[in-house]
Amino acid sequence: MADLALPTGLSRRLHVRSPGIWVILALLILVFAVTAPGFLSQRNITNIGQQSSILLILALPMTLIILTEGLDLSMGALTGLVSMGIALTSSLGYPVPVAILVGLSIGFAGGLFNGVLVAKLQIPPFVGTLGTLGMAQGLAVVMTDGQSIVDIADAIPDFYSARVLGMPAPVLVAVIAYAVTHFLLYRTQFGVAVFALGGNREAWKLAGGHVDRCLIAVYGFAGLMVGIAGFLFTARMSAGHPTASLGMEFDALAAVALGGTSFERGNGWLFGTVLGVLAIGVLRNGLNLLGFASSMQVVSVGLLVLVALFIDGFRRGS
Amino acid sequence: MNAHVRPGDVSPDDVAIPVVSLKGIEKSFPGVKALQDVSIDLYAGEVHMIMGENGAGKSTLMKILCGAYASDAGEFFVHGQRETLSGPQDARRFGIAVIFQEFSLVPHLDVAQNILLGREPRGLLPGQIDLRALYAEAQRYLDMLGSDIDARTPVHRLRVAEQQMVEIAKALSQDARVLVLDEPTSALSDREVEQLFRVIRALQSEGVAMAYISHRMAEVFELGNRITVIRDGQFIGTKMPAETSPDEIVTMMVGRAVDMSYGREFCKDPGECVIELRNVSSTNGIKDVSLHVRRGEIVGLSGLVGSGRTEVARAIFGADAISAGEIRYCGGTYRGTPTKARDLGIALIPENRKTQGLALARSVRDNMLSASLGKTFSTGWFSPRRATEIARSLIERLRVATPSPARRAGLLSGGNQQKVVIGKWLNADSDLFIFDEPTRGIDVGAKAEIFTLIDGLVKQGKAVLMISSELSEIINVCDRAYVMKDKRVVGELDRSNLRQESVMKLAVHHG
Amino acid sequence: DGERIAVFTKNQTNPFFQVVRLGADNAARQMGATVTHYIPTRPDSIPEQISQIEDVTVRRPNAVVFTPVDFKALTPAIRRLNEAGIPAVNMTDRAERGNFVAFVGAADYDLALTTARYLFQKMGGQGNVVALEGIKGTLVSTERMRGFTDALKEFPNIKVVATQAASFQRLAALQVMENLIQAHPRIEGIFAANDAMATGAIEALEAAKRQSLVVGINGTKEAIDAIKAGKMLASGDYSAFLHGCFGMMAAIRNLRGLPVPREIVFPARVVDNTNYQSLDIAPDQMTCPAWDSVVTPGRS
Amino acid sequence: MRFMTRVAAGILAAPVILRLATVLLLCACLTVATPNFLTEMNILNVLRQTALLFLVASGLTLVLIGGGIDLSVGANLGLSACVSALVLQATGSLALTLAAGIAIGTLVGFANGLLVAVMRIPPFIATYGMLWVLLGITYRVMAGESVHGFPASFRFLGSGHLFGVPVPVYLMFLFLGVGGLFLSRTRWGQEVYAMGANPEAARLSGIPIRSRQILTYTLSGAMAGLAALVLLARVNSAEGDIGEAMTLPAITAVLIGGTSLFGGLGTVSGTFVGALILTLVINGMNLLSVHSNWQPFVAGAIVILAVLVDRLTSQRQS
Ligand SMILES: Nc1ncnc2c1ncn2[C@@H]1O[C@H](COP(=O)(O)OP(=O)(O)OP(=O)(O)O)[C@@H](O)[C@H]1O
Ligand SMILES: Nc1ncnc2c1ncn2[C@@H]1O[C@H](COP(=O)(O)OP(=O)(O)OP(=O)(O)O)[C@@H](O)[C@H]1O
Ligand SMILES: [Mg+2]
Ligand SMILES: [Mg+2]
Repeated sequence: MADLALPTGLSRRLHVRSPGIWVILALLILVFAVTAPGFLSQRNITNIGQQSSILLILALPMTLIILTEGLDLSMGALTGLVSMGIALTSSLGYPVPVAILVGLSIGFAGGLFNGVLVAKLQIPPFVGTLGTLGMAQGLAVVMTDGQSIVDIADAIPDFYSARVLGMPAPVLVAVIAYAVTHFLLYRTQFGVAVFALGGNREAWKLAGGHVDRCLIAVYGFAGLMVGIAGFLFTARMSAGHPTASLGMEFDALAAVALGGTSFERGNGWLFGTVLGVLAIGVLRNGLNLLGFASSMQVVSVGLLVLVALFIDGFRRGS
Repeated sequence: MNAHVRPGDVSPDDVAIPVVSLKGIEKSFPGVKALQDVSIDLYAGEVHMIMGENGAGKSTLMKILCGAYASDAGEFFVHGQRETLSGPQDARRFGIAVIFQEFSLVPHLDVAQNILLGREPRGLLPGQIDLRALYAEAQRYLDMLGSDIDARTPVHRLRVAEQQMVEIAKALSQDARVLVLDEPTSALSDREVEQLFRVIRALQSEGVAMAYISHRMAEVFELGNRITVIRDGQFIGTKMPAETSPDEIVTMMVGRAVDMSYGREFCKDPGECVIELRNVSSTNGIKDVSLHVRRGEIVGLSGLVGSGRTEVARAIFGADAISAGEIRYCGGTYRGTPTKARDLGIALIPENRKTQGLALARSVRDNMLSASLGKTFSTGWFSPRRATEIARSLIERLRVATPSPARRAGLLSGGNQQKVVIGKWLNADSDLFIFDEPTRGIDVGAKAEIFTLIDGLVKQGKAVLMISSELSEIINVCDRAYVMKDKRVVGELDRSNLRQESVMKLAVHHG
Repeated sequence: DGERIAVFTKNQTNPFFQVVRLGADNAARQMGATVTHYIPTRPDSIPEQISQIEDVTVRRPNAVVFTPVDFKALTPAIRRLNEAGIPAVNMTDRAERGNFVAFVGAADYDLALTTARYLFQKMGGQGNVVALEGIKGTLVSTERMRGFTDALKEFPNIKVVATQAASFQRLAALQVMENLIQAHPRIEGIFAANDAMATGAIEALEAAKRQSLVVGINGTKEAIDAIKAGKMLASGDYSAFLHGCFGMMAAIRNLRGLPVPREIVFPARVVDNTNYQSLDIAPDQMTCPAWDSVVTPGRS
Repeated sequence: MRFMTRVAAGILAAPVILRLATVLLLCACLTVATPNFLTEMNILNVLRQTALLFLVASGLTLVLIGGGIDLSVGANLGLSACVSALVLQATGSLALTLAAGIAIGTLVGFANGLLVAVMRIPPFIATYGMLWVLLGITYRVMAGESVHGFPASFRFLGSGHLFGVPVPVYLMFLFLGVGGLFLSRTRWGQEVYAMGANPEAARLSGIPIRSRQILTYTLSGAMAGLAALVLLARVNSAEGDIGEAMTLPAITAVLIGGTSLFGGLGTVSGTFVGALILTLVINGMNLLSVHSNWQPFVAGAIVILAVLVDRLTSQRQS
């Protein structure tokens, strides 16, 4: 807690926790810098940043949800629904801010729905969000019979390649998303609630905390972030697509796990998630630059996850 | 507060108005009538002891007082004013704070955040926490307790005793007018107990009303201004310490007289050596430990909390790996896993029954059989009927208060849960029993039963190693004892010099 | 030595694209170029293919042969490619926008129209049909279903009793058909938007001991075997191998300054038990035909 | 009289009975809604489709009861199917094919067990990593090709009939019995429950939890291998993505069947009913010609409803 405020806190977090991901990330960068031509070029670094931004925006709230001993399997499907909502609104001629608002609302509504399932109806998160996954995917497909929507305002795709403050706009959005999430998790009562919900829910209740309200807030926050991710996703494809984002929740989960957040007892580390996302991004990018056989790329994603967690597990064990 | 009430001077017919009172409280859980028409008053400046057997309903009553449970019937008064109590928030509003029997700490938050959980000082932005104020304030309460814990340490890194201190600081920080302590000393060693008592006395002189649940008779008489006894969910009576005796209290609790001296015939000639540790160090931190236990004797393992007694037990049982030295079991070298230890006939009754002893979601029957499945069903076929029969006979033998063997273990009271863990190992028919704090949170009646049981075990020629933080138990029960300090064995005492002073001298001052 | 060509296909699971890749490899070998294949790790993943294109613009191959996983959503990625000045040939699935040296492929609509027409004729112009759609929203599925629908208009006595999606998959088609067989006692014809679904449907029919005329599209090995065995009526030949061959040749010829037409579209052809022989060879035994034998100068 | 009411209450309270009631209700609705539902053919049909799902899900039930999860069952099934297809094609030997399928499945399951039990990687992540490793290997092995056209002797396993009943249905009932007996009537089953309910307590009771964990994953892998053979024999063709669509339905079936994600609770018969419900829903939608766009939505809603009903009824009980 109060990590970045305190040098000792900072060092404790950086060195003691989950060194696995640091090792892996450093190794990956080193190997690719030597073997892959153009890996360290500015253009390529921009690529990695842009490619990782959407995943990070999903992985951040996923970290919070996992800290509450929850899970959100619906993120990918909801991103698709948001993307369709934004594209449809825009294609109907409404201005871009309206489209964004629609997207955020859809994401938020989906998140709240998850929150209600988990908190009020007490359905285990895995099952509840699995249900939401199906429903969101179904709705997104029904909207246009599975077609993507392309006639959207140019401003949306332009945002993806725009640069603000010398940074690609999606990267900037991701950085802001991190800052906000970090603040929420480590500096507010909301963050205390997140840790307490996973660490000792009973204690939180006895301290007069609202379990339901907090859970709904966490999932609702995730929904908002899905709204943002959905917008970036639409911008990236210049189109609304109902199913292209399916499965992204698992990438987000992998990133969170890579970053050293445990699935139990509210034990986690937000910055680790950033590292996890980067590791996945760097790996895929580097292998592409090397022209690695695709089937081996598939294997390597799995190995990355296994090795990083093995290193951490090994450390924990000894 | 009430100027005419001095600490310790309260009597029921005093003119003073109780700070809080509960009247005619009823509470049922499915299948159990936990409380029936129980009333209790708490006056400013008094320490009101609540006593009763395991499962008598003490914790339930206190949970109702602090709003964690809603009562089925009954009334609640604050300063004579009738109020409703619909949740923990209400209780806080009335200045009621609790130190729970089970810890209510969040492992990955730090000490300060735990102390002020839910009441963090606000910063400028909505929901923001003023970290500076948070740490300053938390530190204040830690200082008050005379504790040297760093407010920034994550709670999961603290030792049990330290966690208990945080728990107490947390209650203190609520500036409560009523403080409920549910077995606060069961995880503390004598030194920390002393510290806690100092705090309690200070609070008492400030006029805080306290309800204090304990199974330790000594502290009941040391601290208590009044003693209320509950049996089977019913109010039995309230006594002033000066007017009663431990024996009377026990009779009230149990409904019959119980011999509390734990007097037993000490073992004169123990049999062959069952277990022997030679210069054992473990990955978990014990250093160069040598000890042995022979058939027919109860060997105590004493020391302060954190001295490494649990680690010795775990090393013997194979739960932690050994990094140096040798363990000999029945004459042969052995180094193993819990499975191997069990198969060789070693039993470990662990110190934390909820996390290490029981599967709380499973039935009493299933828990009781979990250590002896292979032995009981050697063909591999499991017979539910046979299992139920065995469980029933164990329930009877240990007098476990449960409506049926099918009841979920998590629904039993703490003491009865402990009996289930013991039952599980009785059925495994072991040769060496290691009891780690077997009487933690257990009522006097059950305690006597457990010691009778342990005595019965050694009479059958079994060997017992018993860890206890209650010196009186070590002294009254054991044939021999080792004392540990800083993860090492610092001394061995036999019956002739097994006395309070000699143990304390070794445990605290040695080296 | 030789040009470095990056080939993008949609997935590593559909045999169709494997044949396409073999065609591309074969052509590249003949012309002395080296090939790197880019295939999304998750089948048909749009974001992954976008990333792969972005990464390829860093690696800068001499040319790209490109099958978009989605005909619309890859537009910005194609723009990146164009901006980087890497010439690209569009293969198999037509991308909606973007500058390409050429398009090489077949017309899904024509193929479906011809194949469906063939089916309806063999049914004698009357009876019940079931249509099995592919993955919703893909251009391939949409175009093929459009072809099917248009063919239907020519046969007023043919009745569509069910249209179900089976996502181009065999098991899905099998289970959908098993269920549909229960609901519909008479099914004279089955139109599947690809061969995998057609063979799945055949399994269901055989298990239920029912008879129907089944057509699929693609002309894969599996369909040819079924046609040979008399279980399947016909398949629309999608000329996968030729896509690969000519996509690659077009890219290399363009780099070498040789003329390349803007469009190379293989004619729609239905394969049945009279003409399957030309396709009845293992794909790795096939060789690309000469450029001029297929592409006549001046054709566009 | 009192005895009778108690028996009746006991039966009604049994979770499996409740779920069976759901099945009957579903069937009643379908019977009314479509004349084709209650035909012998269709019932066998539903059972055959259930069988495949059940075979995968039954093994998974063990893993979940033991407190784990296996996200790699689908990929395992895919690899087993592909390898045995290649073996069959290459050797034509039925015995070798069967051995290959079961052996691959079992080996992969064993590897999962090692990752979880020995390398101490959290199961969710370990099996997710394994999923990618398996997919990569499958893609490599298949090299984008398909293998099809198997001899009738092999296809008997998937599409054959005995006394008019499909062979997979026999397998389903066989393993329904075997699985049920294993869990409730053997000491190993009891140990799996104990391990799932509290691994630390189980370990300190002398239950060798590492080997029990390995056992559950291995059995689950073996079932996936068996299911792979049945699937292969049924669809008569193998491609790289053959197992892809199996994982989530299998997990869903287990969860609808009342097995807890947190371990220690669940039955194989529950899983059977869960698989039946899922299959009935899809079958019903096909029979009613529900547009396939709506199928994910309906499936999602069913998942939520099933678990909700389950939770409400089990709450009334306690
Ligand atoms: N949440 C619950 N659900 C069902 N039964 C409960 C619950 N909590 C307590 N009980 C039952 O209520 C009775 C009283 O339990 P309680 O915890 O108040 O006992 P206690 O006096 O505190 O015992 P101990 O000294 O062992 O802590 C016991 O029979 C217990 O099994
Ligand atoms: N600093 C620590 N961080 C994490 N765990 C600890 C720490 N200190 C002790 N523990 C563990 O917490 C458990 C209980 O600690 P406790 O304070 O009772 O120590 P102990 O050595 O077991 O003492 P005792 O002599 O009372 O058995 C033990 O299993 C111990 O390994
Ligand atoms: Mg209690
Ligand atoms: Mg201890």
